[in-house]
Amino acid sequence: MGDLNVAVTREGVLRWLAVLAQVFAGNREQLTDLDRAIGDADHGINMERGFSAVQAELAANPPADIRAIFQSVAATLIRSVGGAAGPLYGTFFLRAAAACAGKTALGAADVVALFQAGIGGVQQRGKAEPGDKTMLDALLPALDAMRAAEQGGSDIAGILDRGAAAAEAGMLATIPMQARKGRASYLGERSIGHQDPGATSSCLLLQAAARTWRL
Amino acid sequence: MGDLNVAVTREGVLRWLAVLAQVFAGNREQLTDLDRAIGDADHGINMERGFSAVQAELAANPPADIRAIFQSVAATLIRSVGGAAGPLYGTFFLRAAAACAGKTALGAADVVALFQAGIGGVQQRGKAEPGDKTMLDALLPALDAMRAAEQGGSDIAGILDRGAAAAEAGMLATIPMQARKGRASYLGERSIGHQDPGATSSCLLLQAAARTWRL
Amino acid sequence: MKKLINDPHDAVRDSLAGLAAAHPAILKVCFDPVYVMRADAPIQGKVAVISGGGSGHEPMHGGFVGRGMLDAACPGQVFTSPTPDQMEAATCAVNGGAGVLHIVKNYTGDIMNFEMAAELCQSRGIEVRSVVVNDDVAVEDSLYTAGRRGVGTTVLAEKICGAAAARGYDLERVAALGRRVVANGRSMGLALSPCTVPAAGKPGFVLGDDEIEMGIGIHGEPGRKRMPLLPARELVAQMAEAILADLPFREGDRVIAMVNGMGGTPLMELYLVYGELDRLLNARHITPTRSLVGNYITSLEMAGCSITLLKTDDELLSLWDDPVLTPALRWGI
Amino acid sequence: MKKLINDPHDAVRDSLAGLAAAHPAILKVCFDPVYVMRADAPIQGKVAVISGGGSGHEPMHGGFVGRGMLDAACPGQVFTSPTPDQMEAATCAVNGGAGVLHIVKNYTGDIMNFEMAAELCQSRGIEVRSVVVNDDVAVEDSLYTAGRRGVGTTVLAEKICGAAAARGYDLERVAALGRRVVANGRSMGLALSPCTVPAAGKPGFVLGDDEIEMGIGIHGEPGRKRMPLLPARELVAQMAEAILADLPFREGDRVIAMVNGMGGTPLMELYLVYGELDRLLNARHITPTRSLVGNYITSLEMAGCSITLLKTDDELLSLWDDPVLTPALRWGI
Ligand SMILES: Nc1ncnc2c1ncn2[C@@H]1O[C@H](COP(=O)(O)OP(=O)(O)O)[C@@H](O)[C@H]1O
Ligand SMILES: Nc1ncnc2c1ncn2[C@@H]1O[C@H](COP(=O)(O)OP(=O)(O)O)[C@@H](O)[C@H]1O
Ligand SMILES: [Mg+2]
Ligand SMILES: [Mg+2]
Ligand SMILES: [Mg+2]
Ligand SMILES: [Mg+2]
Repeated sequence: MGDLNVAVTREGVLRWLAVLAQVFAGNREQLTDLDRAIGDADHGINMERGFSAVQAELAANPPADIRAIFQSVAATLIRSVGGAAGPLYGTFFLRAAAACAGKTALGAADVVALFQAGIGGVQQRGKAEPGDKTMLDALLPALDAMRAAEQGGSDIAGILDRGAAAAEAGMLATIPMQARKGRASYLGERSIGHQDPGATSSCLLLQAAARTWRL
Repeated sequence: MGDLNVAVTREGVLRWLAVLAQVFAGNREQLTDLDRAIGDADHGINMERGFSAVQAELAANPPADIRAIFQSVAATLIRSVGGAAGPLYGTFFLRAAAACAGKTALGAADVVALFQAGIGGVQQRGKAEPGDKTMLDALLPALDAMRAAEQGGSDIAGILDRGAAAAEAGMLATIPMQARKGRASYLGERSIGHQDPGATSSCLLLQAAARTWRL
Repeated sequence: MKKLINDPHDAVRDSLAGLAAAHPAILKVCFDPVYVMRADAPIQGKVAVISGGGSGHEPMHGGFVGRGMLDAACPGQVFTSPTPDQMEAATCAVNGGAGVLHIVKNYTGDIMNFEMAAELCQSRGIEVRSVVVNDDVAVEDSLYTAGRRGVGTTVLAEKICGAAAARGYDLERVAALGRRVVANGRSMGLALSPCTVPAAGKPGFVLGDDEIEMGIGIHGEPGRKRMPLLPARELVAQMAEAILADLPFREGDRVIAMVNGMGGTPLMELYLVYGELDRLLNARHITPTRSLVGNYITSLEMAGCSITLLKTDDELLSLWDDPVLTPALRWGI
Repeated sequence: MKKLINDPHDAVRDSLAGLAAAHPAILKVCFDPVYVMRADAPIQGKVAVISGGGSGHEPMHGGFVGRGMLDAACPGQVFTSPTPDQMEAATCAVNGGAGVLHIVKNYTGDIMNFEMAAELCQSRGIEVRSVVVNDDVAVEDSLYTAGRRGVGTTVLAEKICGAAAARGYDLERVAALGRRVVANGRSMGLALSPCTVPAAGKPGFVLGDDEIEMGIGIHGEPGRKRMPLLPARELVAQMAEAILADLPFREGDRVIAMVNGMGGTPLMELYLVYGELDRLLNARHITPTRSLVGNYITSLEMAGCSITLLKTDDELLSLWDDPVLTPALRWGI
């Protein structure tokens, strides 16, 4: 199940989360602008608030293992993000935590299982379908790509790279979609032609993971 | 008391009021702009409303003589203008009416007496002094000039011409004044450098008179 | 100019028609001349309390007509004082034989129009007393000017005089009480953005992107100075200091504190301002015993706020607490 | 962006501190997590009624906490739904043993956060029922979307459910009543100007000089269409027609009619709009038996208004008339 030298460890996960805090701080305006077009202009603000709160909480109460980290992240996102993104990303990490129970490091298959659990949680919480113009339109293609990569024997870095690439394609594919879930759905046809903010933040999440484990 | 051919008659007064309605309609913006700078941006609106109401009332209930005309004008201005200008110009015409009691036409001295009564009424109602940056700074110099012209033997057209010229000079002289009465006084030193809207409407009133009887 | 109106010239009338339609149990509106009166006026034997002024300050004054507050209100054109015939008609309509109090804000136009109305009413044999509100500390007071503008204290004077009249105070006592409220009330305001008189079609003044007008009047008249926008805490401190120093208010004083919105300010900000004011007063050991936060004396859609403090005593407080039933102020009924 | 705040990040907290300072007899504010609760909660044996949502809609919901209305309100960040820990803490704090009703506006974020909170509360053994308000006719309803937004009917549902809880209705009955209000209430709004979320610093959308957004949401979400500003009479007709056709409302119906300001609209215009609405309803032989005109569910400083009509019956009307004592809605006490 992959070389343990390139496995996902507690430290790697913490690095990923630190990168995410930077990424969402740096993309605060971009995500908010996307949400201004078809939502309520807060997605970037929400994500930055959430992931900086995650940093503060992890520093204050360092969790012992990967599962505890994800539990802490979930709880922090749930109580600090609000809106649609809070419960969705919160549920993602809650399920991810469950998938990591009893593990001190994750191999390639574990990483795919982690994302599968997390993305399944998003789907269950939000009840969106592919094509509804939501974060799932980035997450589901990413999951498919990662699953295929893992089955094809890729290492973790390769899996995450493929996932990030698929997420990006999925994110771009939201542009011509008409939203059927979330706030953008109130716009009907006027939601067409805009990139979904949640798909964008999900893509950033995967790109950050790829970058973290590529190094 | 002057040639009766050039005397002020009922018809002349009605012509003057018709001209005033046009003049205040035409200067609505200018007067309002002046009032915007040091007041509340309504003087032109007030004057137009008042003098168009005067036209409507005179058409509906044509008064028999000059005195009755001025009484009608006073009552109409008082109930339609509001603000500071309503009571002031209303009192002007109320007193002017009293000065015309029993007269079917006015000679030069009557004209001066009319303005003297009217302007005295403005002074009594508003308790302003010369130099306070109010309509009185146009009206009082005009009265002085008209009195001098009459004593010098001018005819009515000449008297009104001199009055209008003095009113204009008085109006311009309000520019460097600091307001001590009315809404502009709240501005303190910031009222300096602006022409008083009421002095401007008073000047228009006299210019319209001069034009009416010059023809 | 973007406004929810039909024609600028009908805006006041159309709005009053809506006020009447919304509150038929409380008030009715008479047109020609225009005034708002209590649905059950005149009340025999009760002193009647009347106010009036230019429109555009809603809910003042029409929204304060009703049990325990005003018997009638005379709305003028937007930002233009009403005319004597309105006050005369309203005074006659609500006079219950015990005389009528006119509450007048200190603007030249209002003063003169109410003066003419009072003369007309007296000549009809109706006793009229007037209270002039001049509480705006933004304006330097001076014998050589028109004096201070009347602003927020007007709302408090109308409530307290209305309560006194409802209790059966006679005309002299209600008038004296009104003067006592004026003597103990002080206000100051600021504007973040201008407002547009419907008939004028463009803003009464212009402010830069980060500029505010400190000491603004309720008609968009310029105030003490233009200055940069500061944090709310500092703006509140500037307004409150000017007010506190003026009366002066002292340690141990109990006050009614009003944070008033100018029409375009979100309630979120008004409560934030109240929080800052409350903190400042408590630090001075001045107790805000009663509060009023909201739009009470506005300037159309202007963004900004004003603060009014009224130093109270047991009588004023108890009159304040008396029941009131008007469109804009209601409790105890 | 010009706002009366200190720091954009503290705006909600600072404002809540002011709310608490202004109304200590009615409510208190807890921080960490943030919620507003009745000063005298929990009331043993009474069903508790809770609502919550993004901030920026003041007075909703914190201004509706008090006797006869909400037991608690959970304010989120500006325009961002509150988080489950807030609702959980508030629910525990006000639970008087008879269960707790959550009144939720139909936004994906609100729904999911309240859902998570309800799960947490149930697992603590507190009975929770939820009523989802989705009354905005501007949004085409469809099984394939998030459905209609919850707007003005929320205010009416909070008042009526609060009254029912005060009367001693049990949880199922209060919840059923809430659903009946939702089933009979419809709203639509428009915007003349946008609003700016403090933390975002710039307007959520841009409108041309003569352009309005018909069918605007309360977060500045775009509505049905951009269109030119028309006379108020025509705008009211468009909104009212959409509302009336939807339920549909019929000749002989009695309604509670709310004309709500979006935060930056002068009361003068809101009453004018009410006048037009009243005229239109009367022409259709629909009776506006009760009215509410003012800022009740706002979008920061947005200019514009919304209309809400609730078809009533004797029970709803009598619950509406029951006493209420909150910062923003008060009568009978
Ligand atoms: N039901 C849903 N399932 C999955 N994702 C959703 C759903 N509803 C909304 N989203 C995502 O949430 C994003 C918006 O998040 P955010 O702006 O933080 O919340 P809000 O819409 O409450 O302001 C959307 O761009 C979309 O990707
Ligand atoms: N006390 C006064 N005596 C004479 N004229 C005055 C007095 N107060 C104000 N005015 C005049 O009235 C003018 C303003 O009139 P207007 O704008 O119609 O009334 P308002 O100030 O009530 O809006 C001022 O420009 C000034 O000339
Ligand atoms: Mg959003
Ligand atoms: Mg003026
Ligand atoms: Mg005026
Ligand atoms: Mg949001």
